[in-house]
Amino acid sequence: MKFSCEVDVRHLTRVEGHGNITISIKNGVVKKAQWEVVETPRFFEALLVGKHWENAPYICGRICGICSIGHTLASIRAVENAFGITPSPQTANLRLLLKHMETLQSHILHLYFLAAPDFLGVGSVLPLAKSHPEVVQRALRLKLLANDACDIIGGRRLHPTRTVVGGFTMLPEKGELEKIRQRLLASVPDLLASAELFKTFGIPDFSRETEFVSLKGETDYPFIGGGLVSTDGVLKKEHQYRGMTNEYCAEGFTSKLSKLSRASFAVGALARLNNNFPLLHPTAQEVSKSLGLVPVNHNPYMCNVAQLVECVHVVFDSVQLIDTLLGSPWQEPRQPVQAKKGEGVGAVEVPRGILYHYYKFNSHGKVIKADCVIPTSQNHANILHDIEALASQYAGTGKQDREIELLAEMLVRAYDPCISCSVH
Amino acid sequence: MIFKVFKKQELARLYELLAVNIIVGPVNRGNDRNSNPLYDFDVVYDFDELALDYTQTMHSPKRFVLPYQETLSSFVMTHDGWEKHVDLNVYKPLVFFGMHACDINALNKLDLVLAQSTYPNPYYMGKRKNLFIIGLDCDPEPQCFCRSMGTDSAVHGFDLFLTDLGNKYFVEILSATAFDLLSQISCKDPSAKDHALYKQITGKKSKGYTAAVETSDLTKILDLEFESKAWDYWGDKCLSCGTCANVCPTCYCYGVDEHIDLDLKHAGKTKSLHSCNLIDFAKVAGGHNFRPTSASRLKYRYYHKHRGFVEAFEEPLCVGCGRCGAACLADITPPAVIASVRGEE
Amino acid sequence: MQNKLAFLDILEKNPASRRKEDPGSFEYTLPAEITSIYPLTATEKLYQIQIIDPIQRNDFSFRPGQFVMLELPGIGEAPFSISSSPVRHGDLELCIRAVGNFTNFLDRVERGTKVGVSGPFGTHFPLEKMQGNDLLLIGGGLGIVPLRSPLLSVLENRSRYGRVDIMYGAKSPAELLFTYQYEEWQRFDINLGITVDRADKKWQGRTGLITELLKERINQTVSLRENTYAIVCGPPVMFHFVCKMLTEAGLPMQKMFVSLERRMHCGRGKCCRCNIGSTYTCLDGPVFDYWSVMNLKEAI
Amino acid sequence: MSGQLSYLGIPLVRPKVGFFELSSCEGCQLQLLNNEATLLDFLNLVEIVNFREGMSERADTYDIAFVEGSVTRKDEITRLTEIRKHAKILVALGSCACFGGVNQLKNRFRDLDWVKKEVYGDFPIETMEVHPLADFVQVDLEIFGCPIKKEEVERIVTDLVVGKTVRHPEYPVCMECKANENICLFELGEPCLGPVTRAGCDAWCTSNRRGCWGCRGPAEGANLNQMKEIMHIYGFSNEILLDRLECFGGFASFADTVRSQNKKTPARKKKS
Repeated sequence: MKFSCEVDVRHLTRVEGHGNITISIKNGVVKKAQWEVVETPRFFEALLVGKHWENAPYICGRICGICSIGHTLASIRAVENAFGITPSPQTANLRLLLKHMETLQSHILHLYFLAAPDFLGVGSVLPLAKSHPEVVQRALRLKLLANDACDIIGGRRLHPTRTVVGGFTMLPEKGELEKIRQRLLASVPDLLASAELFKTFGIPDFSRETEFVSLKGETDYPFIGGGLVSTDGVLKKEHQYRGMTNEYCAEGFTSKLSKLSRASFAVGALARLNNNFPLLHPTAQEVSKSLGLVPVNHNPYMCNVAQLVECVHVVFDSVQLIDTLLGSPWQEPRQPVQAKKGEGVGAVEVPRGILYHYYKFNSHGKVIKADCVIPTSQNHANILHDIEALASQYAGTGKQDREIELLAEMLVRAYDPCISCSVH
Repeated sequence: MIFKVFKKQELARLYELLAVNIIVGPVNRGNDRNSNPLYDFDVVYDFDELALDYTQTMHSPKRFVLPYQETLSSFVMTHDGWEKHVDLNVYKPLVFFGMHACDINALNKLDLVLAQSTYPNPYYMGKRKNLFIIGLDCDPEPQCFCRSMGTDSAVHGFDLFLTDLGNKYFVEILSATAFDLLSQISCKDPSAKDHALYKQITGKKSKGYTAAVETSDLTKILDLEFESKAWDYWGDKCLSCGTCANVCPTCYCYGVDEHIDLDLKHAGKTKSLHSCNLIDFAKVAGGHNFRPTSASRLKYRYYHKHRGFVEAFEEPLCVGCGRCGAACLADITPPAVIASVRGEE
Repeated sequence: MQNKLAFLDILEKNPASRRKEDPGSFEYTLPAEITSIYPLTATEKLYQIQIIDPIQRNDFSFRPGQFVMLELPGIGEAPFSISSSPVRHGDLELCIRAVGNFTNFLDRVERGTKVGVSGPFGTHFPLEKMQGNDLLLIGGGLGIVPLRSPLLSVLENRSRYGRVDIMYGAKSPAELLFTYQYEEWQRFDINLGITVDRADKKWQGRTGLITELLKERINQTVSLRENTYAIVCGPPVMFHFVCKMLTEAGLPMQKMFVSLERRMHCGRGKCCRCNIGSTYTCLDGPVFDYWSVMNLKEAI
Repeated sequence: MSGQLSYLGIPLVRPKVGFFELSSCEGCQLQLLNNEATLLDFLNLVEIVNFREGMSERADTYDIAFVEGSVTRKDEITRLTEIRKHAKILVALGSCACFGGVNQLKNRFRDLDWVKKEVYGDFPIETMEVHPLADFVQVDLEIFGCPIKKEEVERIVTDLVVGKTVRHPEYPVCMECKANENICLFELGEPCLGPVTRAGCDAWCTSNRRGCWGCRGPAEGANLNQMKEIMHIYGFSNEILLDRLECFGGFASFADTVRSQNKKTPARKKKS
């Protein structure tokens, strides 16, 4: 039996950004189990200071290359809340649709390109193109649909061009929306096939009791704005986000960390699902149950499954949103913006969890203080504690270094961390 | 020439008769920052979409005969070489509903060089020959200097030309197809009163111009003033952005780009309309640039349009629509440039 | 449906009927093959390009001074002066320097590569008019390339011309083109003067500017006014000086011919890249008499 | 993946390609995965040997290194120098790598300590003034844009593989914007850097009615003085102009000039 283990992963692959995993087990005792974030900070919160309000969404969208739509929408919401602007129903629906398509795109990217290679025993999606062409084609099909939809609604799949404070610079062609609707309906078999694929994957058996934080849905599964909730029973308003995140700095992390009722908490697809399961589309609920995911689930690896369930949900919800949008004539795309002194928070559920942007403006509409709390930074402490627990669970089980390394890597990947985003 | 008149409401019927074809016409594109309406040409699907009382469109109608980008040919690699495929990209006739005289004359000018010269351009000719043009009279706008260019009325290059006489249209008919078409709507020969009204309206139009270009001896003056400081003045302003050429109804110069597909099995050749104001327009393969300064390029533009083309075809390559000046963010307008080169300021 | 407009297919798509005025000639290229590649210097190669179809090859006729467009799919299309004799028809020789995108790629291809040829395009040197006269063929650098076709044509009909002088200058001996043919040319009673700007160790010929060669030639004659024609090819700065000197020596401007270089895209007077005022280098040139060049702003 | 590549009879080497990122959002790399329709052809054309965001395998030599992001910390200089050593061709991928990108906005503050304190309080954190790659290593090719345009990357990679000269448009965005028959944003009352920004994006933003912010840097011979004049004529303040000019770093030196004329905002620290 093997009772010692050394795992040292520098710049973990198939994640966004730079992070290291270190595990050291000596004679069955965990000496060290670490998750480090070494990403270079870019200081977005400082960059904005002194800038005119219209810069905020434009610059802050560039915090992240994967969830740039989410950042842009959170930023816009923060500005609109500060100025007392309520988006029109048309704008709200289009934004949610755009958000859904980002969720779909990001989840599919994560599930197939970043996570699936582990379950299929390969290093990347490249060999899968040859060994499992139908799987890769399916992934590309779903991703293309989501990306095309983002182009049509937001102007661009990455760093969207049409999304502005007050609404949109331009509206999509109705015919194009209709085409997206048809493609969404046609994608359901692909999603169900994805579910079948994931049933064949051996999700590691690991569990650690965790506090899950997300937006709280009232009538709909929540994505943009609303109340904040935790599985430990904490309830707060959107503007009280600081009380929900309690950011602090720590050694080994260029990202900030968060905590709430316990030493750490988790955000993301699993957290959203754990908190809002009944609000999922019925088909999504069925898929979830069929994959063994019912709330409250404390296995972080199940985040992958939660993402898949959300894909099903957003596809069905998007069809409904398009029906609503097509059901009435286009209104003005954009409402006038009057800058004023004040502060505002925008909370948006991006693929990796709840994202907050906060700005304070002077009377000229210039940023005097900015704060962005990124889901991955909220997850970092939880990832760290999960790795510690994982190391303890497997210390002395005789597993090879490589097996433990893979389990640790898969654990981090399950959170789909967006590290450069978390450092920003 | 055959003239007719018909009541205004007949125009919608004329439209319906032609609606089996693709119809292009002026449409409203919203308002500018001063709440003035903006117009452009586009494919229309309903008579009510047509904005026939349009003021000048932002872009010229040339893209329907001379697209900004056009695939000239494609290539397929074979086991022993390659094959070339040429598609002229012309499949269907197009009805142009409501073209002003300047734009009709612009097509006539393009014909001179693209259709009636050595090596006619078949991509252009195919589209041009398959146009059915209904012209429409207009009122002079502040930027219009078509009268100076002799293009304020169109004498050929259309099928029908409509002049608004208030409650009816006065129609010039130039083609048998147009004549046949008019026989299907309620149409009359013009009365003496109609003639008088027509003359009164066209006469009034000719007095409405505020912009003008003095063209007498212009070819010689441009030669004499080749080293004029005026070119440097305008060159300093010029953004070398190509906007003037892109909105111009008569600019036709282009560049060619070749691309190879990612599979290395296919390739293609695309033509894009360019502008002689672009910085690398006169750069040759070795890197030498024959016109490195914006002033030299701007000057060349005026040379080509108002001297070179006149020498070759006895008319300028300009219809005085004024779009270039209206679109130029640096406010460079032909009347101002030519006046300053002539030393009239 | 009677109002559906008839589609007018104005185009004859039959490539066999290819004539100058045939619209189909636009974008139509003759399939050809590179049959040999012969390196001349470090940067120039002589390409033998043969139109594949024998009938098309034989039908291909050009006049010295004209150019063809070569096409390689996905790489581009570029104009090249024909360097071979017109009697060889569509079995062309092109001397090409690897200097831009197209020529750099051409530099890498092997014998047997298929290319597209279109043309011939442009104006030519009026050799018929020159018959019975003395000729000055003056070339600087790559200027020898457009000069070679008229030269070969003159050699083939040597008896029809009077005294023939070739003056050719290059930067260095290593850059001299067609060195293997100088002896052959001289056999035809030709005065061949070659000069380089900078000699190397082996060089035994002249050094100095081509204008010095020309000065000597001019000094041998009382006047060039009566029975002399000149063809001058080379960089603009060179033919500017040469033509000035010739003018001063009495040679009328309309008896001097130059070949101009401009960026050509279409070769058919449509893209405007080579346009100078009203003049298209590809249609009205590349061969101009010096009088026309004098009247072109920015030509030199 | 498949056999030997060739084009027109010329055998071609399938280049070993590595993707690397310094300080950035990693969006430009993601754009490559966003090539759903052509991804498989792309993967056939090159051999990806290093792509941390997408694969676990790594190799140490590569023909082409695509480097995204700007240099904002000392260890990145070391990494970049190392990448340069192993790469035949080093490509600066995106505006951060070419000009510093949005990251370089922090250079406009005189005080780096203030910047650190604003975000991290008293927690010690390392950072430095933001630089584009070319400040430290030789950059063979720049691919502009925030984000890059995937079609452009595909074209450039194909050209590199085939051995064609890679050319960027020298003219400004206006050219492509007009060719899309857009309404000029100035007409609609929106500021736009289209007249001076290098084209090649096919007027990506302006076709979506979003004014250009100059992410691709200046066009060749851009007439910046006239740009300033235009902004004033259309009633936009120097600050609005400056917001755009300084956003991605491509116009840094002109932004300096405007800033020095516009005393309200903090002046950029002079480069030593």
